[in-house]
Amino acid sequence: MAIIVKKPAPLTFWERIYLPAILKGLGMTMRHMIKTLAGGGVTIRYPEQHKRVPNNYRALHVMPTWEDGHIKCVACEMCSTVCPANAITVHAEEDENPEIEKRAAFYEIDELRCIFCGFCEEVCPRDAIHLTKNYEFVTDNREGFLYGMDRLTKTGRLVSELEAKENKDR
Amino acid sequence: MEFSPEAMKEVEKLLSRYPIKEAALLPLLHIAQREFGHVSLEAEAYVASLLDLPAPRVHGVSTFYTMYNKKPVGKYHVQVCTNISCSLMGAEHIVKCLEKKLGIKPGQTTADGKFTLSEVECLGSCGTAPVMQINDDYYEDLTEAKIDQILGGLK
Amino acid sequence: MPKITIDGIECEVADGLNVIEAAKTIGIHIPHFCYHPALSLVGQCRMCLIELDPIPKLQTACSTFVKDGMVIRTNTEKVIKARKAIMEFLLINHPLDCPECDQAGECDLQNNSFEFGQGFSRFEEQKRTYSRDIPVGEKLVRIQDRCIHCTRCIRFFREIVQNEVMTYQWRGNNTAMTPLEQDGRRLDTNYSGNMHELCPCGALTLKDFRFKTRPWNLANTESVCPLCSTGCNIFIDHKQRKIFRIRPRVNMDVNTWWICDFGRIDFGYAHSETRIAGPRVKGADADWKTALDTAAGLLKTTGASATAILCSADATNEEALLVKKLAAALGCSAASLPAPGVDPLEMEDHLLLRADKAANTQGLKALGIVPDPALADKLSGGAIKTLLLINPFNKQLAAALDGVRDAVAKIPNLVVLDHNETDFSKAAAVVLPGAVWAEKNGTFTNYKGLVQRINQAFAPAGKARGDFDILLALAQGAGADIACKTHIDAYNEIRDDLLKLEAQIKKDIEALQKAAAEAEKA
Amino acid sequence: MDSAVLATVILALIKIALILAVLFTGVAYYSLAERKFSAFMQDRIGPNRCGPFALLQPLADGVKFFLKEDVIPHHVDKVLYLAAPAMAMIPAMATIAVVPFADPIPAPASGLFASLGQIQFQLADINVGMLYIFAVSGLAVYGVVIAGWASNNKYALLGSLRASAQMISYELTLGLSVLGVFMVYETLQLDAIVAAQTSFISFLPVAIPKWGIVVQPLGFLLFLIATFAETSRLPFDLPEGEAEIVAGYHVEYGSMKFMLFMLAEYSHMIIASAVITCLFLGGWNLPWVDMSSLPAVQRVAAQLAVFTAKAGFFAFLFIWVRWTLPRFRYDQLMRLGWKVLLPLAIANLVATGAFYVVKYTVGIG
Repeated sequence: MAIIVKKPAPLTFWERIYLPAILKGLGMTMRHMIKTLAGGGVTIRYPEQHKRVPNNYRALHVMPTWEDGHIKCVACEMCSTVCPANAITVHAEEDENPEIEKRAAFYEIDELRCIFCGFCEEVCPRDAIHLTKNYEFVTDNREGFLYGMDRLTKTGRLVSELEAKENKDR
Repeated sequence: MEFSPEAMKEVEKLLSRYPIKEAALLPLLHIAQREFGHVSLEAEAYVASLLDLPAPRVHGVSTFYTMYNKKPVGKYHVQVCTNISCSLMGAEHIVKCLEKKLGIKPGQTTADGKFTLSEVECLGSCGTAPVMQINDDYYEDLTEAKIDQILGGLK
Repeated sequence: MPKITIDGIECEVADGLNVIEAAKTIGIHIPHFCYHPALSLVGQCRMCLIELDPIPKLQTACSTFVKDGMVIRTNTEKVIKARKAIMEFLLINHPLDCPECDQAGECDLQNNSFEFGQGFSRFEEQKRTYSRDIPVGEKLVRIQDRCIHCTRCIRFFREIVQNEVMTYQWRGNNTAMTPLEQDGRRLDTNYSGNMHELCPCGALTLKDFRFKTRPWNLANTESVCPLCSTGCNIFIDHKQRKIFRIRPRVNMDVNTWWICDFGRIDFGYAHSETRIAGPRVKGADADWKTALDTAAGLLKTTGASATAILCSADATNEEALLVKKLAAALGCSAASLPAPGVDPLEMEDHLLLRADKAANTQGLKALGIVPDPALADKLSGGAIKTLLLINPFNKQLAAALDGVRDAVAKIPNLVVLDHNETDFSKAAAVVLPGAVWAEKNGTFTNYKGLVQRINQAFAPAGKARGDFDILLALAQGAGADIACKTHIDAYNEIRDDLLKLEAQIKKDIEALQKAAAEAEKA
Repeated sequence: MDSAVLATVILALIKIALILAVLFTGVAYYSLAERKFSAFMQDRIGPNRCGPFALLQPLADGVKFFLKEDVIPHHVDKVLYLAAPAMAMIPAMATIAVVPFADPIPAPASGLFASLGQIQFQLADINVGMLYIFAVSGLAVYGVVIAGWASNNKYALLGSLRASAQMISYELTLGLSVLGVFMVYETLQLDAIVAAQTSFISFLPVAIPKWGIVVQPLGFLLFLIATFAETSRLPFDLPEGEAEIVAGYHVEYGSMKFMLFMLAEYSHMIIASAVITCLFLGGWNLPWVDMSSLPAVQRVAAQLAVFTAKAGFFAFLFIWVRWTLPRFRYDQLMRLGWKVLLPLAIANLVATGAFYVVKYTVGIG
């Protein structure tokens, strides 16, 4: 059975001289220009303005601490177990406080490996890790993306700054 | 730490009554409590040696039963029932009165070593609640006035 | 052989089994906490409740023994409801701190609460708690809050260790398992470590393993303990080429459910700082080719009468075969040295530990590598100019060499094959870094002739190589024509010898037992 | 020296200085405008960092180009490589010489320029103005071709080959399409053409200005399309073709040399806009508006404004078309040039000629 290739319909005269189509195209670009000039542009002035990210946006992690500064993490290794990117390394140690018993001696997230799936946050039984909306943490070296406990406990500050900025932009 | 000769006689009588020595554990602990005032860890070990038992097993038994005093008690061990019937009939008030009179909380012993106050479970005399037991004697249908009278008689 | 019906499945099971074991034979798991096949029955956790026709009330499976015609149901609504009720009671006081708990991941309570627990608690009062500094010995960590009062620990100490030291304390809600160290009873027996597996919740965990890693991160390699001639079956739990713990592997012929704490904890030498870093020739680092060539050359220099091979009984049967072939090629003798006064059958305690602190004395014997009492004299007399010393780190060989330590160190052509540094390796002309047992494949023959396989858990550390490969290279360097290139070939070659030995030992042991029985009668 | 000659020379120098200053500034801001309008057409904002409305952006660009390292790749033909940007730039600048911007004003009554009689807003009023433009702008292709050759790079060479073929093809249409205009206005001088467009079409009842776009609509269209091709603007930017030949002939150029190419391209566009304005849109005049009665300075200012507005529209058209139409394929380009535009241009020429034959024989208008 022969395969019949459907040929496009021959162009009409007006289509063949292109000019109406060109004018139509010019009209479209002009429409966009006028719309943008009237304030309908989609870009934002990034460093000054911030995009409003959705509430479930997932970016840099934070490890919340108790009021006394003690880390909430008990090093149960659920996050490192569930992590599909193997980005989390945890080592546990004995806490001086017998009520807490176990805490993380070493906790590190390789943000370059992280795929920001949020599983660690979901699996954490102690609410000891969250993904913030802070997506501004680029550096120029790989080590800079290794977030240990000392840095992870402090990224929370950046979150509030970011949210303040967002509120200002609104 | 050793039993008196009379107690030893009793022990021998008890041991002869059972096919295995372990069966005599409860009565022996009672004897120990009578002899030494309370069942200390040493007393447990002594009883264990009499029965050829490991001391931990004796410890398990003696701590299980509340009638064995694990700590020294005063001359008069005042045990107030605070179980349901007695509580309904005002046992808590009785305990308060005793606390006030003796100046101690339940579980404590007076400074002169005379009285120990305890809250205990059912003493099996619900018909005459509230009830307390001082050493081996029951005092029933207690009121505040009766307590004064009873304690006064003991001093 | 009673015929019973479990959940509608008719089956025939062995006599004298209880329902838990009977159900296990047809693959039905009945959850339980207090029951353990090695321990006496107490039937107190109530988790194993089952329906038994025609009894109206639920029965405990652990204390119900099979009878012909029994009809058992383990998955009815009534049973499930009962299990859920039991779990709810057990979880009233259990802290549910699985994130912190070392047992998480291999915890009966956790597993059963996944199946029968509920996601919330109706218990609104304060949970009872205990102080955390309750003494429990050097090897264990005890969190009494987590205890579910199964009394396995009490029964283990009473019945298996025969050293009753744990007991209940108080009653009802306040019940606590407590050790009472009196009259010379100590918690730190050589078997306390077994609590780690025995405890069905996280109340007793191993201090040595505490917080090291999570059990689900570990790979489990089946192996055999090398620390004495009992040859307990073990799991090597390891991660990233590092042993994290040793667990017993059930083998009713050898170690039943237990291992001793030496075997459990003494694996540090596999990762110690004294592991020999790489091959050395005359104290200087060398590459493997140089070292092996030099060693093979040295072994041939002084002639058969002045050459000897001394091998510890930690070598596998396959390595022993190569040792024998190497000796044949060199024309010299291969021997082990007798540890002073060690009888391979002698026990050091009533349970598992044996006086013979080498894994494969019997295997070496089967291959003809036997203690040579004359060798010590030859060594001290200076008759031996060339010595291949295999694994002098082994305690037993080290003890046997104690008297001739200086003489051996002075041997000019001393070749040492070992995994950890010793005085001998420091004095040796050539040092060949070998593997520890977790790093090699092979078989050990235990005290009663049982040949047991050890599996390689991970590759030898650093530049070390498997002893089998090293010996193979040495033997080939010495001119031997060796057909068996792998440990499996080697095993096939010696299988008959080993089996013969096993039969022989069995006969010997029976004879000994008979003699002992007769002596007792007389 | 004769004072008239001196005055002419000085005036020419002043004009050169002024025109170049305006041209360069225009080019600079034209590039900014292109970026801005591109952004707007794509719903973006565009440059907004340098100064208010990014007005300092051209300056920043210039500074950047000046400060960039002047790299000469080792594999290039050095002499030609260095000459090519200049060869692209010089014709672009030279073309502006004959473009008029406004009516002449009378010279000051006294002083140096009195002898000149009037001051023209045009650098060189030569009687072959349009021919000059064709001639000089035709040279611009040399810069491109030589750049491509000298770069010793296959992409650059492909770009320059495309450029030369494209320019030759479209120059024909460019020249032929404008012949009709010359026929109508009967001159080659741009200022004369502009002046001729102030009148109205004689034979029609309503007053319709005699603009080139009215009398030569097809010629205008062809000229416009050919202009796009000549300036290598989209949809005819095959010499650059970022997507397939990575910027084409100037791929090996950086810093100031690259800037010269850019300057040339944008100068071309500005001059083309000016030329189209002169030829087809009545130059600086507005129909029905008589600016000649105004005082000289105001009149010039008004005319310059009108001229700038008209040219500016075409300059904007360049940008506008760029973001509307996609690039032609090479064969499409050639087919369009040779098989469509050229026959149309010839037809237009013949039709115009026929019209005048009829007009003069029959005597319409």
